[in-house]
Amino acid sequence: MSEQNTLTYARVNDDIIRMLDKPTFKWWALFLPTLLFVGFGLFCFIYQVYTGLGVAGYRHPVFWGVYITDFVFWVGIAHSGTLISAILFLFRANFRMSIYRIAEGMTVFAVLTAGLFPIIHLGRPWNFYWLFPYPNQRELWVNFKSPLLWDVFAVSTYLTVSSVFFFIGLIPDIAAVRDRVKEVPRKILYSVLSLGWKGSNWEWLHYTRAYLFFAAFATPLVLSVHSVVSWDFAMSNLPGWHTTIFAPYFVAGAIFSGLGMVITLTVPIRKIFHLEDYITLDNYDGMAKLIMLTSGIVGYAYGIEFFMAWYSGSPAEWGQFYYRAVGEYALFYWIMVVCNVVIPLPLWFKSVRRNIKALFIISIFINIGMWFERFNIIVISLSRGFDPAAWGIYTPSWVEIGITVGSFAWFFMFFLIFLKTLPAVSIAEMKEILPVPKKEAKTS
Amino acid sequence: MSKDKKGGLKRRDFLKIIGVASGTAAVASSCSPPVEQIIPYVIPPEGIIPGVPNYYASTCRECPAGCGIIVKNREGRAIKIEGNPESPINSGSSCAMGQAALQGLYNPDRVRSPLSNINAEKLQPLGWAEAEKALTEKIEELRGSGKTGNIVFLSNNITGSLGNLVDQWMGALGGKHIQYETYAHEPLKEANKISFGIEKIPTYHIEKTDYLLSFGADFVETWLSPVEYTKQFSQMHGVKDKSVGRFVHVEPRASLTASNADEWISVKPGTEAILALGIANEIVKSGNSPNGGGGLRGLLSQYPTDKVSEMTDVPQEVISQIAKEFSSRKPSLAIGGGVSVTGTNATETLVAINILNYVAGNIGETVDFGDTLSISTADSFQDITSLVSSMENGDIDILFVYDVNPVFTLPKQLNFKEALGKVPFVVSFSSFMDETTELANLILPNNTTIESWGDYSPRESVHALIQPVMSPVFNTKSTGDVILSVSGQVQELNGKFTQTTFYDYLQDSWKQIWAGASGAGDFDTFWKQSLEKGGYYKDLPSKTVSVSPAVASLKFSEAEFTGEGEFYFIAYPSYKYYDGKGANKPWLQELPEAITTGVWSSWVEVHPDTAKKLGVEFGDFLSLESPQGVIETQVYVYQGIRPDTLSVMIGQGHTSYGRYAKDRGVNPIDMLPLATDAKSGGFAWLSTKVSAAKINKSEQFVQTQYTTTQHDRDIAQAISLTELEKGVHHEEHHEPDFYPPREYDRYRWGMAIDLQKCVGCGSCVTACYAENNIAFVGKEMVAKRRDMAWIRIERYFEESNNNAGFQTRFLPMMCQQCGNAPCEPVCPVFATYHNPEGLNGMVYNRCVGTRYCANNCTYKVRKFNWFTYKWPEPLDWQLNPDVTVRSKGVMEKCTFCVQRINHAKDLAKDEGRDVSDGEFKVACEQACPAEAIVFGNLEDKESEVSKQSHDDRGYNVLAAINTQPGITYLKKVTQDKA
Amino acid sequence: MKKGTKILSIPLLSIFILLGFYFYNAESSDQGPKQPIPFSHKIHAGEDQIPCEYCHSFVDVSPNPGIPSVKKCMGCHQHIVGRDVDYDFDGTTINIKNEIAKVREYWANKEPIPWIKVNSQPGYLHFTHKRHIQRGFECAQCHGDVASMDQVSPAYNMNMGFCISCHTENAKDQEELTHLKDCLTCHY
Amino acid sequence: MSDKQGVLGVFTYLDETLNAVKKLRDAGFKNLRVFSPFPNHEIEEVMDEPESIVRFFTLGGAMLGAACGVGFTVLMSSDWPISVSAKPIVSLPPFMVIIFELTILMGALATLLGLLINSRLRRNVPTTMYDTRFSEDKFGVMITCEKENVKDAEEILTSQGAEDIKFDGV
Repeated sequence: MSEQNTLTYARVNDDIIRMLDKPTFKWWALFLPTLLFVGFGLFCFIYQVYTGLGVAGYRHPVFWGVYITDFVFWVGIAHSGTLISAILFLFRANFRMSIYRIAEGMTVFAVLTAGLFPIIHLGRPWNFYWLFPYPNQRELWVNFKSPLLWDVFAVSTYLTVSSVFFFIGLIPDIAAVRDRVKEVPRKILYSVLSLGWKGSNWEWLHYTRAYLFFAAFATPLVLSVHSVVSWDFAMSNLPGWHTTIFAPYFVAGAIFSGLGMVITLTVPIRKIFHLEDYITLDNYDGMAKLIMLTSGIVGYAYGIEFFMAWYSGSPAEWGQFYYRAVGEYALFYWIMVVCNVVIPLPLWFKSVRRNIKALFIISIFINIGMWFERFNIIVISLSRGFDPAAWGIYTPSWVEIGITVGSFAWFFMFFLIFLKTLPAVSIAEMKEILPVPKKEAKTS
Repeated sequence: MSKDKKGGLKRRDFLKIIGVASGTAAVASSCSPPVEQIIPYVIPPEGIIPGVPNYYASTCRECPAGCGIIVKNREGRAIKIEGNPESPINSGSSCAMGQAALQGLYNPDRVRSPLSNINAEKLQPLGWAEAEKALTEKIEELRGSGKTGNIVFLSNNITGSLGNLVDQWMGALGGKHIQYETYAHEPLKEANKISFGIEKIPTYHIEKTDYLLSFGADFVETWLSPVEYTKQFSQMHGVKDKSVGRFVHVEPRASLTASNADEWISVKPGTEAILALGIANEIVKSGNSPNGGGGLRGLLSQYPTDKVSEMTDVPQEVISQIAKEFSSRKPSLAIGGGVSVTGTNATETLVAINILNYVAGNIGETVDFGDTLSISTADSFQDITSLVSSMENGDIDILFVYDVNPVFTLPKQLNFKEALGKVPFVVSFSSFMDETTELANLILPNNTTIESWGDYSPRESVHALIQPVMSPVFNTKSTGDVILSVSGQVQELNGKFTQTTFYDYLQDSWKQIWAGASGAGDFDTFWKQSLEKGGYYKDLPSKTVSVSPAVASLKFSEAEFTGEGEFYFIAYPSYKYYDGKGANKPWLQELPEAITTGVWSSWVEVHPDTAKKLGVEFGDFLSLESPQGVIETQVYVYQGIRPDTLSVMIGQGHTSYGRYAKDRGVNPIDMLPLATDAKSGGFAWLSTKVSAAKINKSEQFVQTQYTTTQHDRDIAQAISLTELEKGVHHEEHHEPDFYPPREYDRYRWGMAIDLQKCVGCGSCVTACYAENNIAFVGKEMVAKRRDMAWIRIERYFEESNNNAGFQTRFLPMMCQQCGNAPCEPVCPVFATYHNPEGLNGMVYNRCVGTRYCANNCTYKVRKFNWFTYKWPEPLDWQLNPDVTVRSKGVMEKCTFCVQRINHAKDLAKDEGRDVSDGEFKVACEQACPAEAIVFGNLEDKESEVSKQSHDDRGYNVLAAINTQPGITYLKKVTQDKA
Repeated sequence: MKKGTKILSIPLLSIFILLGFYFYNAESSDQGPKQPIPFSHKIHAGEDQIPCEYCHSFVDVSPNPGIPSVKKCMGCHQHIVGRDVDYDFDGTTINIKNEIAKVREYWANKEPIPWIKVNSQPGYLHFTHKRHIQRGFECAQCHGDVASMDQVSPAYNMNMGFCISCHTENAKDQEELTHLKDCLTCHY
Repeated sequence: MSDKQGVLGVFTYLDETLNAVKKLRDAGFKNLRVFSPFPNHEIEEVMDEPESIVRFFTLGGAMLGAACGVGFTVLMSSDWPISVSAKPIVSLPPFMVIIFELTILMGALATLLGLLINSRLRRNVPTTMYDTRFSEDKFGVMITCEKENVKDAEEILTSQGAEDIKFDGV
């Protein structure tokens, strides 16, 4: 940890709180476009609600398309955040310290984005609240047997828990900011948010406990949520959806894509805010290793799907996977394979793992690849069901693309705001991994 | 008169008659309802109870067959047409065209009032009084000038009272009444005259036959009386104690009828006669003829099998096999005279077929000259040609056009259009702005069949009544009334007609029928009975006929073809549009054509080899050129057509005739030369050769099924006859189940569909559209596979070892009402669920549109409302008030006509009993001409449906998924030689 | 304070929901639409004691009760011209004679009277009066005491809860209950 | 509380802080409070406070959540039994998911509650007995004692190298 030796407690505060200084031109240049695209996405949605879902590219028999793809994609992104903050916390993996705050922020905003899509894709979105079990004059409840309802519970739980977790982690740092800032409005804001944190041994005592429990909860939660999402498909009887490996396959995929996104986000931040001393090459090395692992799992899943289809002896199953590889959508399929399995291969070399540029590029490809993975699973399976008379091809419409772009803008909008309002690296936890100041150490 | 914003309909007037006008148009959306008015009757009509349907028997006039229909009326609106079980012709069934007659009635492009251009450039609306006055003046003026002979009344084949009235009227005016039928079947008449001395078209008894040999007679589509003969065919071809009749179809292309044959023999166009004689010869040679060939041995001996074989491209063994079967499987029957194969030698062909029947001893057995078709009385094509020439010479001063569209249906070469221009005064009675009516000077729109009194006698034994089921939608008037009131105004004609309304005239003419009817009681009871039964039906003794010796000396030739092109050109009549009449009805446009599943357009059928040769693919455009004209249309590559033949469907290519028909597809009639059948003088439809060239244009071929094979999914299953005879055990499917099977107490609604009977005609599809308010979405939407049909007829071409090398299978696929439905558990809001009577309920107003149910539907039969689809007024008057009209964002699917189930249960409850078997029929079942669909209660072990679902041939589609469907399919029986 | 709201919010929320639940089933406060002719059910059904079925004559044979034809109105009002007195019709003063004159006017012009629907159900609901009347329910059970209303107004807002609660109470046995709570009984 | 007073010593070095605490305790001072910019085990050991009771909140919340899960699914399903694809009205396998999610949700929320209550995070602005440097790089020891003992406390703190000492109530 050669670089960190130069770090002192004071400097940690300085560096990290400096990130919250007045937004620069660069920041605005990034922020305003996001607003623009969010606006466009909103317009598309309103247009769709007004005219009818037909403005999307949907057609018999492909009733789900880009929207659900986006949903799964964003939920996936969310996962690595919790993974890094919770699971790695339980494993006491120190390389998480510097990046977990960013990752958690990413989680919260990704879930926030994902949560929109189930509503956007509804035929009658104005009735979305019927999916919640609320007492109503019809004396009618919801169908707890439906995977979609599991989704409602899983995603809303995930959103709540991850944002609380995010907030808890922030309290001491907000206090630190509070003690720094002078201008009144911000002072008040941070005072309120810090809940009067003083860092007394009492507070730390309960705080550490609570944090541990949160981590302990978040861990099974993160696994369950993406399993549930995968069951949206696995619970059906559609060839290409109806498989038992979906849960682990999706979870691995989620972590894979999430880590990809973390790298995509942290690399520029690290550069812009000069956090080289905080987000170190070791951190990246650790993440890269995880990517190697998950990429391997995903690759294995791709392979085994074909084997199972062939081994099942069902013409529908085999027909489906044969079609994936050579049918109208073959291009998308192979994009997916290349991005998710082939391109990450260089990570087996340490030099690549520690090469920021390479990592950045690979991470971008991973994001693309994982989006297409979801697209392929959803669209290709649907376009070739059991009954050949009902086969059909789906192509997204401009509305769907508009809303998808809007969702990315929506995500980055929140993320940029986060960078300027909350400490993006955990101050307290950075200090934990610095050597404790002792008089003896000094004198002797 | 308060005018309605939309369409300028006198809504108020209408409501005055129809009374309570709420309901229908409400949609499954959660918005607050607008202020609704309830308009009471001023004077309540007899026997109409708002909310309770009334049924009126009437007669369908969409084609000359004249099927009996029952029209369902709610609050004064006709909302559904069904076959009349009393009618001896269709005995309860109906075809797609018949179902769609309602969209003629409510067609938004109907002529809404009389029009004339007498004192204006363009056609201007005017009142009836004016219009009739205008006509009267013209007539008087003409009579003044003494040129009385120059009036012609050109109509379709209108038998019965109106026909008589017109005859009388023309007689009084010294004019002529010419009855023009697009498909007049002159050769049939002529051939029978030659062979038996009877110039009539007999009725056939296909149901009695065990072996049917058809030379291009497309009886499933348009031939003579499709519904009747389809029904007979399904009886003959259906499974009766482990045996089935055999059907062999001879035609250059595999039409829908041919697709239902056990053998399709692809014959060289125009050589059917030779083939028939060859077969006859073979029979006589092998001594299988009961009458030993009579005096025809000599004639037949000129047609040795080898020679015939090479003339007709039909292998020798096939000929001898057919001969063997035809003579051994008694009773057998050979029929012919399909429009698409009517060549210059059509009469000879049909004589040859008669000979074949005679040689096999079928005359009198399965052909009945006792009861002959009245289409026999239609005038021949020669009369039309002579009419046209006299029009051109300016010998016609007034031409009345009634219910025919000669500008569209006559070949261009005849120049009818130009000739029409030479007629100073053209009066059209058409209710639609078709190509002919456009050119009329005075349009006196007639009521549609559903709005007017009348009668029609399609054959000697049937006098069918037409009664008004509702008051006219628009300001139209029945032609009979117009004639009578005009006659009243013309001086000379005063007192000619005692009656002032056509209704009186009708009754008077029925008094004669009543007189003829023995023991019918007094006239009023007779009249009432006839109205209830839809007409008066009598049995006629069958007549025995003998072949005239003249036949022996007849010369038989091959058909002649004009044009240098290398391809025979077949223009075949369509079971959707008939002669183009149906093209303005969205239901028919959106009904997928059985073979291609194409909609809303036309195409040319091309053999794969030919396509390769021409360098075109599915969806490319071909330019077909004959000496008479050029058409450019889309290619459908089809193995069911000879490589040297191209074929295009008749009915599209309108240049007028309303928004749904206009500028859609091409009209192959424009390609045809003015050739006639030598002997009968009838128009020869198959008489030209065309050249084809690829043009640089390609589009998506808009169809509803993009696959041709089953991809080993075993959806439309078949069983070989030998297996069937051996007797297979019906495998009751039992997958291991996690949960105990479901119990039902009183009802478990189910259905059985016999694939051996289903002919793929699609009348169930249209019936379903009509009953369930299913939206038609137009070509652009269908191109995106967004058609809303609840039933689709799946069409699969199967490898086969028959002569054709392939076999076509049809399978009507609708919601299977699964006992273990995949769609149900995935719905988060219980919008779809399993009801205690085994129905898979779909609650529109609960649906939020997650569409998971559709994704998880094994059979992909759920349709989603991508938009709120609209019915242009007054098409929406047809909507069934008992069925919710769906709005955007809602899933929908086949409900087993739950509204009918509930209605039946309601009636049963009034009488404190259970619903009994066959008490009611669901829409598709009711319509099916082949009686392939049976619906009923599976809990009732005696019901027809439970019997059939335990049939040896019974199976569930995709049973391995264990959805436990409520629909059992009965396997098709293949008779391929082993 | 933060924590305070947190803790408070839960009971508050549930109270709101329950209130909403309550108000949903509460009786309708709708005044009823203004009709082309101020027809008083109070006079006809109340004072004159004309039974509902006399005018709404299809109620026991059809899903729709039926609205009396103008002819039916004239059946009585041929003879009953109406007293020339003012009448307080839900606050607005009307002259009975004049109002009845309007009816005769409609009859004279052979025009139907465009009444405004008071109780209307959405099109996706297929309610049948027939069944309910035959089962022996009083009109008042759903329509309230019409005989005491001048201008008829919906007595209850007839939402699904209204139907279901009644169905649940009145089901004879389990089988009927399942039938009465089966969606397809009313929604198709 | 006028007779009580608070004394706050600010330290740079952890070991000095801890020694100060030990000394103070030996000198008989009760209720001491230590401030630090980050959680630290040595502090915990020295202070040796009783085990945090947040865990009971967590447990309770989780159990309540599970109960709610079972309650919701079972009661709501049987309130209006609607049969889907031949599955029993109450079929636990699918309900497990709901139960699980609710367990997590309520458990987590209860934990949050537990934290807020126990660590007394009430006031939005800390008292005077706080030094902003605590959130940065300084440690602090706070003693609340009788007025007369303030002197001793101050002595011990300085002796242990407190670089700054604050009093409240003066």
